[in-house]
This record gives sequence, structure tokens and C-alpha cells, in this order.
Amino acid sequence: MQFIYSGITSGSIFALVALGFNIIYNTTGIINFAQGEFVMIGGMLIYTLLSIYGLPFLIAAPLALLAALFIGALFERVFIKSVRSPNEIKLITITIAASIILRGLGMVIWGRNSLSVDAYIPYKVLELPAGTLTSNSLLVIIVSLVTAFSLSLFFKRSSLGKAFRACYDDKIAAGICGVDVSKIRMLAFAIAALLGVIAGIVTTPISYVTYTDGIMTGLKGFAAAILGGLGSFWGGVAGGLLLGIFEGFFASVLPSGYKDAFAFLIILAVLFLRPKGLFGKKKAERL
Amino acid sequence: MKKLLGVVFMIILAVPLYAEVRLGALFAVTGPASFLGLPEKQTLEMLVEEVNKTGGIAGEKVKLFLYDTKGLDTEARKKFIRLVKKDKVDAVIGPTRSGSTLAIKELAEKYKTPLFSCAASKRIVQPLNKYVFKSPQSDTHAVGKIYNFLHKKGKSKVAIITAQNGFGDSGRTELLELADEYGMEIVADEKFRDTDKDMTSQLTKISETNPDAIICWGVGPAPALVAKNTRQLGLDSMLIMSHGVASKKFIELAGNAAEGIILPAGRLLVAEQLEKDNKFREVLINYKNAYEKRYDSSVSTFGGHAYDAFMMFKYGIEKGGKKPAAMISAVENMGAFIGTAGKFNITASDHNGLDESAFVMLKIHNGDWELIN
Amino acid sequence: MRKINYPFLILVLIILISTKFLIKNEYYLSIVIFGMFNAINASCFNILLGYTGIISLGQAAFYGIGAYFAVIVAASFGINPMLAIVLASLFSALVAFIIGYPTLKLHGHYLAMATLGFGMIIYVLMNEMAFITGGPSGFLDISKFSFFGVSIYGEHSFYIFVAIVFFLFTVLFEMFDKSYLSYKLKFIKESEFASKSFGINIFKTKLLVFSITAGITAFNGGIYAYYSGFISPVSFNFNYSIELLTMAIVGGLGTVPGGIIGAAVLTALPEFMASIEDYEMILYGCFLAVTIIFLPGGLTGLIKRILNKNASD
Amino acid sequence: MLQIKNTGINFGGVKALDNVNFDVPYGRITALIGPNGAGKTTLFNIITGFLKSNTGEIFFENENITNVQPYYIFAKGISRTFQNLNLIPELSLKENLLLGIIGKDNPSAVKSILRLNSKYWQRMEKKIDYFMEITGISEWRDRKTDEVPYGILKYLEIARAIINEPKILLLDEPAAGLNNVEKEKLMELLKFLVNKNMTIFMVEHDMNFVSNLADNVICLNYGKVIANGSYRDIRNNEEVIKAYLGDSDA
Repeated sequence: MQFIYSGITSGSIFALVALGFNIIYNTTGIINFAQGEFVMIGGMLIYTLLSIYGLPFLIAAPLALLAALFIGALFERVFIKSVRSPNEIKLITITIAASIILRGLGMVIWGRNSLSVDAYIPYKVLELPAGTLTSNSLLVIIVSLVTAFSLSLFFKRSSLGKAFRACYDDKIAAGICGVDVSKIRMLAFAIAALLGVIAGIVTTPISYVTYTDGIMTGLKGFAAAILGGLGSFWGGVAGGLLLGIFEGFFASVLPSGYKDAFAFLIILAVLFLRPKGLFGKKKAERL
Repeated sequence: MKKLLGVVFMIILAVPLYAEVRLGALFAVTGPASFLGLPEKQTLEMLVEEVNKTGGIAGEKVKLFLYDTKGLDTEARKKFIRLVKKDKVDAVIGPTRSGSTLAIKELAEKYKTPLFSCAASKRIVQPLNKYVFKSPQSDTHAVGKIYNFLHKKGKSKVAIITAQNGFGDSGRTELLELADEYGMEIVADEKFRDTDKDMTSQLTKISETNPDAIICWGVGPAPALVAKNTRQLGLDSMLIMSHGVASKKFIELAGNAAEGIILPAGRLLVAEQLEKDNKFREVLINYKNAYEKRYDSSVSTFGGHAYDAFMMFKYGIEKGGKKPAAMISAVENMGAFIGTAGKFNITASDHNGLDESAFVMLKIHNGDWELIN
Repeated sequence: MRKINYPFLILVLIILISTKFLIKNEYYLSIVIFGMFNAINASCFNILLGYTGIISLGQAAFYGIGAYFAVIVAASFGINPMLAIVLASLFSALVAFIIGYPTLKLHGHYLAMATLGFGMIIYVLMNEMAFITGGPSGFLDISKFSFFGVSIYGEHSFYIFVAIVFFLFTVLFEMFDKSYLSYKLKFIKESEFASKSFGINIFKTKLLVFSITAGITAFNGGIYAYYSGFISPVSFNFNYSIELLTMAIVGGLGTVPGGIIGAAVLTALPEFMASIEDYEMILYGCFLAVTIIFLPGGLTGLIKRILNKNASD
Repeated sequence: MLQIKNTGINFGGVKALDNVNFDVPYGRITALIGPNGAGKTTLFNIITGFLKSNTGEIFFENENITNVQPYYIFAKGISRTFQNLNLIPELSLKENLLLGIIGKDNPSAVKSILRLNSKYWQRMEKKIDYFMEITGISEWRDRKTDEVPYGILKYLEIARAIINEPKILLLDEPAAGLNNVEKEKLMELLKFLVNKNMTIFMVEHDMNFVSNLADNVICLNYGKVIANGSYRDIRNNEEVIKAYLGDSDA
């Protein structure tokens, strides 16, 4: 049973990263390979604000989130918008280039060691049926779910959120109806960066942050988004949680060295049976 | 005019006369192993600077050529050839990782260039390659030290959890191989990846086997997570780590969970706790103080490996000169010398020269290292 | 059936031969050798992505399969290395066929994920099947390489061997580029829908291309293993697949020189920057970004434009 | 020749095509008209095997070809064009034309790479020349597709569809985007083809174009056939007028 608790903890982080992927995918049609780097930067930012500048958490966290919005928007303007004659594959590659730059900056600015911050809430081990969960893990789960819910409200209720969905349905039509598609794109990156930074903030006290972290985090988030079905909001959340639980499950029943192989095997199996992921919708192809 | 030409001529002639010792170095300064490679690099740069300040080795200045292997075999291979063929170095210190060293082991012989590796695997010196030395202790010795310790405590049920990288793999091999010899029973054999963020699944499996001790073999932040998760699950088995975590950084990361962890390590970490007349004390404290003053960060045993490797190299040049064969035979006949990792006794058949005594058992207590006698 | 671009092939040949005679330093030779390995792999990647529209992020796995299979078979059964490499190549093509069968029905990002997942699984197997692969510590027991009785050892003789292999593959790629097959692939890439309605069996064609490029990549991997004398899983992880992607894009997708130029530049670049250390990663990333942003057709596109401009002047 | 029987398809509960019945007679030009979203292209896609119908059957020369693979339908002699052209910009017109034939002949890839089947290619060159001649695009032979006017690309696409000498040609809005001169030329080309015993079935919006060409017109609205007859009959059909007026209201 322990694997379910740990699976949900790591899974809720994958879910946040997967949401970041989905938001960008829905507005631009590309996969942002730098999404994992946003998580890394989130951890680094909160470390800097808390441990170096000694700010209290209630000031540091909003500052980090603000910075995230700024970084995301800047990211879009510098890397995505400037590409000449863009196509899908070029945009994906530019995000790879960007992820290398961000990783390099992370190393130069914050060094090579893993960094850690003190827990935001008192450490407590919660005894649950056939397993345990720490108070910090619980915080991760709660924050992730709250973030996901408020984001879904934003998309459903606010007019800006509706503009996002219009962009997803049909970019050209949205443009004609007065939606500023370019602005929406920039905002999509800002929100994706925000999600990454939230993930970075909540995980750093538990599992530290290192400048190389982004690669694996990004990969897992991508896997989660695909598993759930690209572009599907709750699919991303479900994909993240499932991936986390799979990993925990395989680590606890198989020789643990093979756990990643099995997690990916499951993803392959899902793709073969459902080529658009578990909750992915088939978008009508234009012929 | 003639005079001027003469001077110019003299200068041109003088350049080759003004000889220098060319030292190559390969460290994993970036990439996943960079927290090992960086202190090695810093240590070496510091030592070269010091030596040059005091007139160099055997009257010649040392010129350092240092490249980043990024922790990759192919990179190590390319950069080694670069050092040998382009920079024409007399010897090479490094690489950081065992895999990278093994990738260039044969090349060292081919290009007749002495290599002083900073990686631990015993496969680096076994089978013996005339040109390859290594300064860190072998995993065999660390494992022997741990098993001895457990044996003395009367414990025999051991669970192991090892990293899926060269370091963890090498440790795991030794742990499994030596278990019988020391009467240990391996009740669980789990693994984790350096990038894993949660080890509770593996540890739950371990806890079901109810071991006397859990031995974790890894480097970097992952072992700190193992420590944290062990505490979270409330496992009361003794937690033993490898020398791979012998840096202050580990205690910082693991926080309270580090309390009570036992590990074998070189004496560097407990230099101050050694008795005044201990033969290691002076060497260790000098290195430690110099490093910490210069880089404003706490010393780690990894940097010490570069220190020891440099000492071998320095001795080789002083006594043997730049000719590879002579340098090697000088190092082979170096006799006992005190390094940061322990007392070396390099011979023609043993290019590491350390034994189990290089390790002491430490316990983490109140956020600091404590010597176990 | 376009005409074969003989000036290009002759230029490649001249560069290869003059490299042999001009470069004596083994360091530079080794860089060129690595460049050629990368160039063949990147060209295969280019055929997949640039011609057929298959994004395969598992190419490193085929490279690794080739390397491991060749040395393991040679070590266990004592067969000739060259034969082992050919077997490895066939084996890898077979693996690609089996994997491709379900995978190539996927498209776009889903295909990327599936191939990436396949790469991860192979990577885990290389690490975990230590009883045959040597695990994370690597595989050391690699015999000396010989080709029909000629022993090949060291940078100089390997340069000749790899250069010949590289040139032959380049000729093959060029002939492929000018054959109807490349049109067919480009048609598939442009519109699967349209090509289907013109009677092209897309799935069969894709599967064939995927298997053959996997075979070539593995062949290349086998030679790499013998050249380097030591292999370990880190050389074949996900990062290498991404490197191939960037090489193909920087060089220029859908062109034969693309993979070669991309590989040459991105292999040489880090060597120039080796002494910059900490900033190397950032500069490398910036170089990539600038190329992608400002050069729509990659470096090949840039060269073509310059040549055309000169021709019209 | 081509018979559509009771064909129907649903998209998520919406009946895109509902019990469609009609015949396309041999050697004539049949036009399928109807307002946007009436299901014209959907029907094309069902005929050519890209969509699976939920009900009904399709017969071609008395053979049931319902829901078989596209390449089989192509092999039977049904060829089509597209609303967006699906040409390859980096290839010349000649090479694009080649794409129409290789799916049928399937020349050996190995021979082609090793350049061993030059006789075949010589024959193909002649064929390409002939079809470029009749579609009137010979002068653009070696230009790339981004260097020629849109009208030429339309002709090229038709040439690509007929180079494999199909029995029936399905055209998806052939006149769209053409100017009047180009339309005239296209009409002549189609008449020429029909004289050569080809059957043509097209989706077209341009009523003038349809009236000049079509022997038979079928009008589709909301997935149903609402009229079937000569252009003159259709023009006076009340339901058709209503459908088009309703469309222009929106």
C-alpha cells in the first residue's frame, strides 16, 4: 500500500508538469521540452529567496510566483515568437535549445550541488493504513490538486480562460473573433512556468533541487501528459497520478532496477491500445 | 639592429629551455557527477598554484590543462587524446567516474601516458595496467570495513539498496561477493536511480525482510532521500551508507534523518578529532584549511582524491622525471606516503596501495561526523 | 530520378582524403572519427524525420543495441568482429521491425513518446542485464578489430576504415535522395492522407525505412564499440537521441548534407569551447537557438542560399 | 458505375450523412452540390476508404467496395483530388506528377536507388510529358511548386490524379480559387477527359461551372440527398433553393 501514497505524492508533481505541457500544447501545438527546467528554476528561486535573502515564506513564495510569470512570458517572447517560418519540429527544437540554456544558467548561478530548504510546515509522519505519509508530502498533494482545480475554474469561468479554449479549438477563428492569439500564447507560457515553479517550490523541501533535475522531471511530465492524452486537462492530472502509482507499484513488486522500464512499458501498451492516450480526444483532421 | 636581432634570437632559443611540466586533468565538471568533479578540479587548481608559487616541481613550473568530461565516456576518450596529442601532457589526473577511466585505460597504455585516476572501481587497477594508478580507496575495502563492523556487532541480516550507476553497481557487486566471506546474509537487493525522488516503495519491501542493517550505496542527493524515507517509514534497522556520501553536503540535505547514520570514510572528515600525534593529522588539516579558506565551502573526500593523485604525480616527476617509464617506476617505488585517503603503499603490482585501514567508521551525530572506535 | 550530385560526393571524398594526409595529430583525427559516427546517425535520423516525418527519439537505443550486440556476440562465440557487426545490424533491424509494428501507427508527439519510451527501456536493460552487458560499469572485453585479416587499431587505421564506411553510406544516402523512394517518403510526410489515396502503403513503407535506418545505426554502433574499446550505457541514453535531433535540424532537415554538416559543426563546436568550461553549456544552447531562429533551412539552407546568390551575381 | 446505397455516418451523435442513395453513371460528369457542411467531402472520404460508414454499401463496377482500404480503392481505378492540394513544395512539378504513378506501379526501391530500372523511368518520362501536355502545364515542367501560379497547381493535381489512368476521377472543388480564364481551360480539360471515356464525379460550389459541365447534379443538405437530376431540374427545385437561401441567411 505504501506505493500508493508515494505514488500519489510524486504523481501529483508529474500532474502539475503535465498540465504545463498541456496548456502550451493547446495554444501552440508544441511540446515544451523546457517544462522540467521551470520546475528546477522554481526550486532554485525559493532557495535563493528563503536561504540567501532570508525572506519569510509568505513573501518569498508570491515573489517566486511573480518571477515565474515573468520568466514564462519572457521565454515565449525570446525563444518562441522570434522563430522565423515556424513549424512544429522547429519550435520543439527551440525549446530543447532553451532548456540547455536554462540548465547552463542554473549551473552557473546556483552551482552544482543539490540545494535544500527547510520544510514550510512542521514535519510529521502520518500513519495511514499499511503505510505512512509525511506532512510535507500531503502538502504537495493538496497544493497540486488545489492548483489544478483553480486552473480548471479559470479556464471554464473567466473570459481570459475562454479565450484560451477558443485558441485551442481553432486558432484562426479565435483570431478573427478578436482574441489576441499572440498574447494568449505568451500567457500560456507564463502559466506553464507558474505551474513549474509551484511544483519546484513544494518539492524542494522533500527532494531537493539540482540544476540537472529538469531533464527527468520534464520527461516524466511529458510521459504523464501523453498517458492521459495530450491536451486533455484532467487527462494530464490522471496521467500524472497513474504514472506515479505505476512507478511505486513496480518498485515495490519487481526487482526495483527494472521499475522505469516497466513504467514505460505500460505507457507503450496504453498507446498501442489507445493511440490518443487514456482521455485524449481525436481532433478532427482537416484534409 | 644586430643586437636586437640577437636578443630576439636568444628569446626564441630560450623558450624551449624554459621547460615546464605539462599536467593534464579530466574531471566531470558538469553533468550528474559534477558535484564530485568540481572539488577535484578546485583542489587541483589550488595545488598547481601553490606548487608554482614555490618554484614548481623540480624547478619547472606546472602548466595545467583541464577539461570537462561531462561524465561521459566518449567525452573522456576525446579529451584524453586531446591532452596527449594536442597539449602533449606528461601525465593525466582523473577522470572522476570509473566508467570514464575504464574507457581510457587502454589508451593510457597505447599513448604511454601515466594516468592517476580519481575513480574508485577496482577494475581500474585490476587487471593491472602499467600506466594507470588510482588514488581513491577501493569499494572492496569499504565493504570489508562495513562487514567487519557488523560482524563485531553481531549482526548478519543485511538489506542493500544501491544506485543504478557505476558507483552503486561496483559497490553492489562487492557487497554481494564478500557477503559469504564475512558470514552476512543479503535479505533484500534493491536499486534506485539518481533521479528518483521517492524511495519508500523499495524501502517498504526492505522493511518486510526485517534486516539488521540497511546498506545504501550511492552518491549525490539520492542517498539523502533514502535516509529521509527510512526515517519516515520508521525503520529501526541500522542505516549504513557508503563513503560516497562523505561530505558535509550530505548532512545538510538529509537533515535530521542523517542522525545515527554510519559510514566508512577517509580520515579527512574527522581530521580535528584525530589524536594530536596521529600521523594523518597534519596532512589532512593542512589540506582542509587551505581548501576551505580558498573556496569558502567545506572540504569533501572527493577533492582529496585529486590531492592524493597530484602527490603521486609530483613525486613521480621529482624522482623520475618526465619520461613515462621513469615516472612510473618512481611512483611504484615511492614507499609509504600519507595522503588524504589513507596510507598509500604503491608497488609495481598494486597501483592503488591502500587497504582497509584507509577507512575509519564514522557516525553522524548532531550534524557532524564522529569517529567510532 | 534526379541527377546525382557528383560535385557534393567528390567534395566529401576530397575532404576525407585530404584529412588523411593533412591531419597527423591523432586528437584531430579522433574528433573527425566521432564526427563521422555522428554524421551517419544524424543522417539516419534525418531520413526518418526530414524525409518520412517519423520522429524517433529512440535512435540512441539502436546505436547501443548495435554496439552491445556486436561485442557480446563476438566475445561469447568468438566470431569475427565484422561478422558480429553485420549480425548486430540485422538484429537491430529486426528489433526495429518488431517495435515499429505497433509504434509506427502512432503520430506526432505520441510517436515521439513511444520511441522515447523504447529508448528508456533499452537503456534500463543495458544497465540491469549486467550478466551480459556488464551493467552501468561498462563492457570491457572487446576484442581487437580486423577486417578480412587486416588488423585495424588506433586512430590512423580506424580513420581510414570509418571514412570508407562513411563515404559509402553518404553515396547510398545521396542515391536514395535522388531516387523515387525519397519522393515517396516526402509524399508520406507531406500528407499521409493524399499518399494513401494514391495507393501508397504508408505503413509498410514506414516500417521498412524505420528498420533499415535502425540497421544502419546499429552497424555504425558496432564499429563505434570496436573503435572505442569500451562501452557503457551512458553513451546511449536519451540525451544522445536529442543530440541527433539537434544535429539534423541545425544541419537542415530533408537534405543529405544536412545530417553531415550538422554533425560536423556540433561535434567540433564543443571542442573549440572546451576551455570556456562553465559557460560552454549556455553558449552551446545559444548557438542552437540562433541557428533555429535565424536559419530556416538550417546550415545547408544557408550554404545553398549563398551558392545561389553567387551563381546569380 | 459507382453506386451509393443507403450510406450513412455519425459523428458523435450527429448524422453527417443519412441514407444517401444515388448512382454515378459511366462516361458522364456528375456534380455533387450543397451548402457548407452538407457532407460532400465526407462522402468523398467514405468512397475513397478514409472514413468508415456506419450504414449502407458502396459498389464500384458491381463490386462491393464498402469500407475497404484506400490503396485497394485506388488500385480499382478510383482517383481523387483534394481541397488543399497536398503537393510537395521542394519537388518540381514533374516529380510531383510522378507521385501519382508510383503507388500503382510500385517500382522496386532497391533498383531505383541503384538506378537499375532506367527503362521504366524513360517510359515514365514519356507518360509525364503526355499528361503535362494535355493538362497544359508542360512549360512549368521543372519548376518547383512554390514558383508557379495557383491555377497551374490545380491542373498539376488533376494531372497527378489521372496519370495512373483511373476509371473514375473524384474532384474536390476543382474550380475553387481559379479565375475565369483558368476555369474555361479546366472545363475544356474535363470535357476532353470525358471524351476519352473517363467518368468524373465532382464536388463543386461554382454553379456556373456546374451548369456548363455536369450531365447530372445531386444536391446534398444536412447529410441527405434532396434532389437528383439535370442541372435544369435542380435549379427549379424548391428544396434546393431553400437550402441555399437558408445557407446565405446564416
